[in-house]
Amino acid sequence: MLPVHPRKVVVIITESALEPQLVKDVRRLGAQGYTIADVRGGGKHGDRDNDWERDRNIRMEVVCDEPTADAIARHMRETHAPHWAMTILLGDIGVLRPEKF
Amino acid sequence: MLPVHPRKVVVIITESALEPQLVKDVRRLGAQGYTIADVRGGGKHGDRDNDWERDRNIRMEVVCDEPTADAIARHMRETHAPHWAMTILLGDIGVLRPEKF
Amino acid sequence: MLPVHPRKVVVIITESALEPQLVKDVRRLGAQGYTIADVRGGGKHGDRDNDWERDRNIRMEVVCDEPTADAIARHMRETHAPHWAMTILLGDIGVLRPEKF
Amino acid sequence: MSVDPIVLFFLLGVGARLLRSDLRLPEAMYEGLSIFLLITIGLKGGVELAAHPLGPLLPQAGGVIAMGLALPLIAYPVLRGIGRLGRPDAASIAAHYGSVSMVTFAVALAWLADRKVPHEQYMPLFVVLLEVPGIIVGILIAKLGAGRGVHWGDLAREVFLGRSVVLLAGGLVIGWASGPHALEPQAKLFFDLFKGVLALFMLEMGLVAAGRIRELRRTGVFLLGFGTLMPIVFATLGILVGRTVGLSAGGSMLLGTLAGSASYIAAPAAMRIAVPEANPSLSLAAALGVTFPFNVIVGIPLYATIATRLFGPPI
Amino acid sequence: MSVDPIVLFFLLGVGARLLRSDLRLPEAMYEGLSIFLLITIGLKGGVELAAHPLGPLLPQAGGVIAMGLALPLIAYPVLRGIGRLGRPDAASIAAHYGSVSMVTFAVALAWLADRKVPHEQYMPLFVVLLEVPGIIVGILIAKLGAGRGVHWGDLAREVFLGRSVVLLAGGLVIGWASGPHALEPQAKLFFDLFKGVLALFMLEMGLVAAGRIRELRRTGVFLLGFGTLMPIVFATLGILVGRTVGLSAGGSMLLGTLAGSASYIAAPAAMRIAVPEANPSLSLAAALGVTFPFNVIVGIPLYATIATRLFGPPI
Amino acid sequence: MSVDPIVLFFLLGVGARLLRSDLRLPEAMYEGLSIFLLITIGLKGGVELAAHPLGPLLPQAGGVIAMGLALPLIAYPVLRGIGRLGRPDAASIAAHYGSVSMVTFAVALAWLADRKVPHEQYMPLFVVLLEVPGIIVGILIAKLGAGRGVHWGDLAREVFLGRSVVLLAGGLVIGWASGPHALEPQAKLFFDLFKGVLALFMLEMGLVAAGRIRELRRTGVFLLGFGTLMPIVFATLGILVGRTVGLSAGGSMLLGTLAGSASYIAAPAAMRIAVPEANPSLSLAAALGVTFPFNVIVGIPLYATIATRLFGPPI
Ligand SMILES: Nc1ncnc2c1ncn2[C@@H]1O[C@H](COP(=O)(O)O)[C@@H](O)[C@H]1O
Ligand SMILES: Nc1ncnc2c1ncn2[C@@H]1O[C@H](COP(=O)(O)O)[C@@H](O)[C@H]1O
Ligand SMILES: Nc1ncnc2c1ncn2[C@@H]1O[C@H](COP(=O)(O)O)[C@@H](O)[C@H]1O
Ligand code: NA
Ligand code: NA
Ligand code: NA
Repeated sequence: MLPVHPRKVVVIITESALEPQLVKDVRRLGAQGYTIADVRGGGKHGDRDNDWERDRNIRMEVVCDEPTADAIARHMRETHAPHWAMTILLGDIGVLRPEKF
Repeated sequence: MLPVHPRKVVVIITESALEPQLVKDVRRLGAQGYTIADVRGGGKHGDRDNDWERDRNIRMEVVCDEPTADAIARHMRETHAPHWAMTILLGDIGVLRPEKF
Repeated sequence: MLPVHPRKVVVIITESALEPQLVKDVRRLGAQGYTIADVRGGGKHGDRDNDWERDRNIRMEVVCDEPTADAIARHMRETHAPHWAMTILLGDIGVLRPEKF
Repeated sequence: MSVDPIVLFFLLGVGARLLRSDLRLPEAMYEGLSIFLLITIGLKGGVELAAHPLGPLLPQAGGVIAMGLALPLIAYPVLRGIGRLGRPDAASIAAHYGSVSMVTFAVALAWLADRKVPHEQYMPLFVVLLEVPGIIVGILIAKLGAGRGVHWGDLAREVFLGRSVVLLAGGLVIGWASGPHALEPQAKLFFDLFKGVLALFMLEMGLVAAGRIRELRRTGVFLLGFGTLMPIVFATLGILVGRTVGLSAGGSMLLGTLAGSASYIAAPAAMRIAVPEANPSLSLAAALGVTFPFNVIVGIPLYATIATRLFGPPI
Repeated sequence: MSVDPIVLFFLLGVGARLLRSDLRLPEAMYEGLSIFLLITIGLKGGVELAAHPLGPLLPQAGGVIAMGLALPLIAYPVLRGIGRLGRPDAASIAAHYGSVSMVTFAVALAWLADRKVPHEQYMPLFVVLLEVPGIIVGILIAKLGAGRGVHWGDLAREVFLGRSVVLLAGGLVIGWASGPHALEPQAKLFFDLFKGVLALFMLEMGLVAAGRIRELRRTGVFLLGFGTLMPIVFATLGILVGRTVGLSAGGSMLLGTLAGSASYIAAPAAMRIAVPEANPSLSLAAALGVTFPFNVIVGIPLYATIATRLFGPPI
Repeated sequence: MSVDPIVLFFLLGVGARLLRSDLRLPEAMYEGLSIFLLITIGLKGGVELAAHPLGPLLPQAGGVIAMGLALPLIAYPVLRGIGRLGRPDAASIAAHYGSVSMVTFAVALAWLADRKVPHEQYMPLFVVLLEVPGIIVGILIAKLGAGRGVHWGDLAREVFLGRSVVLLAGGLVIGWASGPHALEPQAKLFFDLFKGVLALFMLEMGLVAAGRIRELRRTGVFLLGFGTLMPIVFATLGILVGRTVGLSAGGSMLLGTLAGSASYIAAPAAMRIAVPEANPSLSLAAALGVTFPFNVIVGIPLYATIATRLFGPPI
């Protein structure tokens, strides 16, 4: 068995217009990387189903250690969540190369 | 540390033609939101690699409490899985705002 | 409650040019299926933000048993990770139909 | 004689896929081209409709719809009896062959235009009329026969408001309401580029049709026979119907082509939802992997010959 | 008289969406068509600018910019006072109506061309000049009024280097630097296909505009009134400004259309970032769900009539 | 004299990216435009080939292929010796410069057409012939030199059946088999719109080329020198080869442009798979960030001058 190192994954699902800001934010808060997918969805702010360019969602995934995850989640909740359609999730994940995350 | 509330995430990977039906289903079964990504893949029903419009997959993700997750997974397995290419996954995830999920 | 069977999910985020190779690899190593999404991201190898056709990432997700997951992760780390922008993640997930994974 | 570039584009796509080239058209381009073709065919027909009194067309339209209802009823017993297919698969394939292929129609249109064969210019009206009935009959066979209910509301929206019907019918109405003069500023996009766009689209059709050929190995020889012989029978029937309702030789040949073509856009979408227990690979392998190439390469000239024989004057 | 196909394409989109058809244009196609329209409008204006000495245009440009700065200042008190909207929402809507809609302009351009009404061919210059000022004033109202700081650097990049400004202004400069002769090899794409592309784009606009109508139920009747009356007031103002700075009747009508149009591309993008506390559904429902259809169907002919009344000679 | 709009579109893209505008063309549009250009260049060449006996072209084709095999062998020692690059990187860059850039060729074609310079119309044949050999030699250098095996099967499919070879060669064959007359209905799409599409594509090229300029800072000054001087050497060589095999001045200039251009589509794709230990940023920064802009702005007129000097009659 490969040694697997536990890390946290923060998932942020929000409006695509926020993407450049999110990338800056997570880098500043210590993330060494991030992955973004284009998605659509629905929630408290209604259906965001892609039928107009400003109605798109993104799903950003950041793998990092627990303090960084905490800082990112906290920042998102306090700065952006009040004014934006946003879902913040926190999960457990394992990585092989601990120095990368 | 932020208080993190445990929830379930149901992931359904299936044919894109089923999307409108799935959205109705999960809403009816109590989900407060959902997120959908366009994906491709392969499994028991062969490769679904996007080369014809009807060969696309979607990946729907629903974060909810355990009973809702159970109801959604059960419904998918019983109603759609027999006739559709479909994968149903259940995972653990943490949320910050428990009232949202 | 539905009986849920524990499995592993291997997530590989890497350059899209590697896709055909990855599909062959995971099949050979015993995966019964896979799901791929187009994504963008940033990490050790700089930002891969989609602005040129060769700068795209994919995110492959394989649900399988632990030995298969271990074999896939090991193979990725040894064969491709040295020369490609690549992130390998290992997580826990539950499935309903154990024979499928 | 030189080969028709439209067929060559198709063959290029087939060849690229069979040789496993990484060539593929982006999906948005495929969708964009098909939107363009549907609207243009609609507009062309609509502009011509504007020049016709609608009354005399009603009997023709009635005959065409009746044919659309009849075709799946002919195909179904063949699929059950000879093909030994289960009810859902037989009904689904019958629906595909009861409906029509807009691209096959476009190729036939271009074929006639290249040879300057006269035909009723309002034929696109019949494409719209033929798209839906076959699908509905196919669903009825699958559902009622199985003693199961149908969500008629959802179904009607799926088939009558599917993309292709809306674009074709929308184009017809716009063409009819505007007339040729008002559409002149748009003609340079829609009409002048039509055949070039059709050629590009045929490249994509070649790629996807060839992708279906693999599946044929699994589905066996019956679908191969069905996918080539049924179209000939249906086309002949269509030509006779055309003659009966008073179409010209060219128009009857087009109606035959429609009858002999199989839907691979509207029908698969509707059947997948309405009859999920049918295996979508079977119907698509037949419609797209066999009948479409057959019609483009062999069928269209053949149907012209049949029409000529039946009508006398050579096309 | 036949109906303008451009309006019919729009209505086809509206109808398809209201009937809940699954018709949608792929996003890449929507983006591609809008890139095409922006560049072409820019090129057209630029080619004409090349034939004019720039000096005499400066006062006209100044008047137009001043109008752009004034419009949101007129709209804001109406939105606060009558509409009872909060500061962020009122400022955001004011910004949308202070800026302009390129597609509305394109439809007006096609409308004048169909009727062969003469107008200053360099009008696209004013589209560029009017896009930004209204947005900046809107942001200022929201921010300074709230005693909050503005990231001027980021903001300037967002509004001055937004896609539509870059493409319009880029097209203008390219058209101006190349002149009509050097652009001839490109004319068959950009100029000949313009009205066809505009028609296709209007289909998409119909789909998205209709998607906004649902939201209007929630936002109530005020936005309906605002979205139809404010444009008439602004358009009249624009026509008067046009007359004052010496434009022809046709040119003044175009300037009026610009003033009466509301931005739904540049403004939403900029306001969402700069004033996130504003509800984007409100402004988009008004600009896209009310004002855009109103202008396309009622406004453009109405503004032509107003211009005719004010100028004397009939348009 | 007015500036070439094709260059202006490129500069617009460069400027927008350097100023960090959010302008980007959707990927499907980029792919669609490049598919269009590749097919059209192929068709153009094929139509002309149909008018030529193929026999006399064989020695020309042989000379061109030999040149394609030689170019990376010239570039490699320069990259190792002067550039001090490791074997994989040097081999990869050599492959990029051994292969060709279809868009550079298209710009040169448009440049000659604007100036009405005669040239062999079947030159697209040589684009196809030159795309692959340089890549294969580059891979051989990397692999055999490193004593490592090559998956020849996979590799052959990757390079010979890559998108651009299939579309170019497919276009050639279709053009050749159809001839100009049969292609007339398609001419309004493929031939009339070619230069407009090329202009739009250059906008995208500007955006991506400018995105590569950042990377140059990291890779240092060597690639800047290599990316401008090597093309001049290669282009001169190409012109001499053209003269030797009996091409006209215009044809030799085009062959020189091909030799002096660097691949940024086929070569990166193939090298990334075949030689993954090479850093793809280096080769792409050179080919796309240096050589492509250099050729479009400076190289093409320069190569015309060189051809004129060597041939006598002015281009
Ligand atoms: N329960 C949920 N499960 C999965 N995704 C969700 C859920 N709730 C919201 N989302 C996603 O988060 C976005 C913003 O959520 P909201 O702020 O609730 O509108 C939605 O558009 C969805 O894409
Ligand atoms: N083991 C697996 N891991 C990840 N995704 C899978 C797996 N099996 C199936 N899938 C996805 O689920 C879809 C339907 O699966 P199936 O019904 O097995 O064909 C496939 O097309 C894949 O996208
Ligand atoms: N910490 C991270 N969290 C999420 N995704 C990551 C992370 N690091 C890298 N990635 C993804 O993996 C790709 C390759 O990573 P790298 O090899 O570090 O450049 C990146 O382009 C990202 O899409
Ligand atoms: Na049929
Ligand atoms: Na305005
Ligand atoms: Na070269």
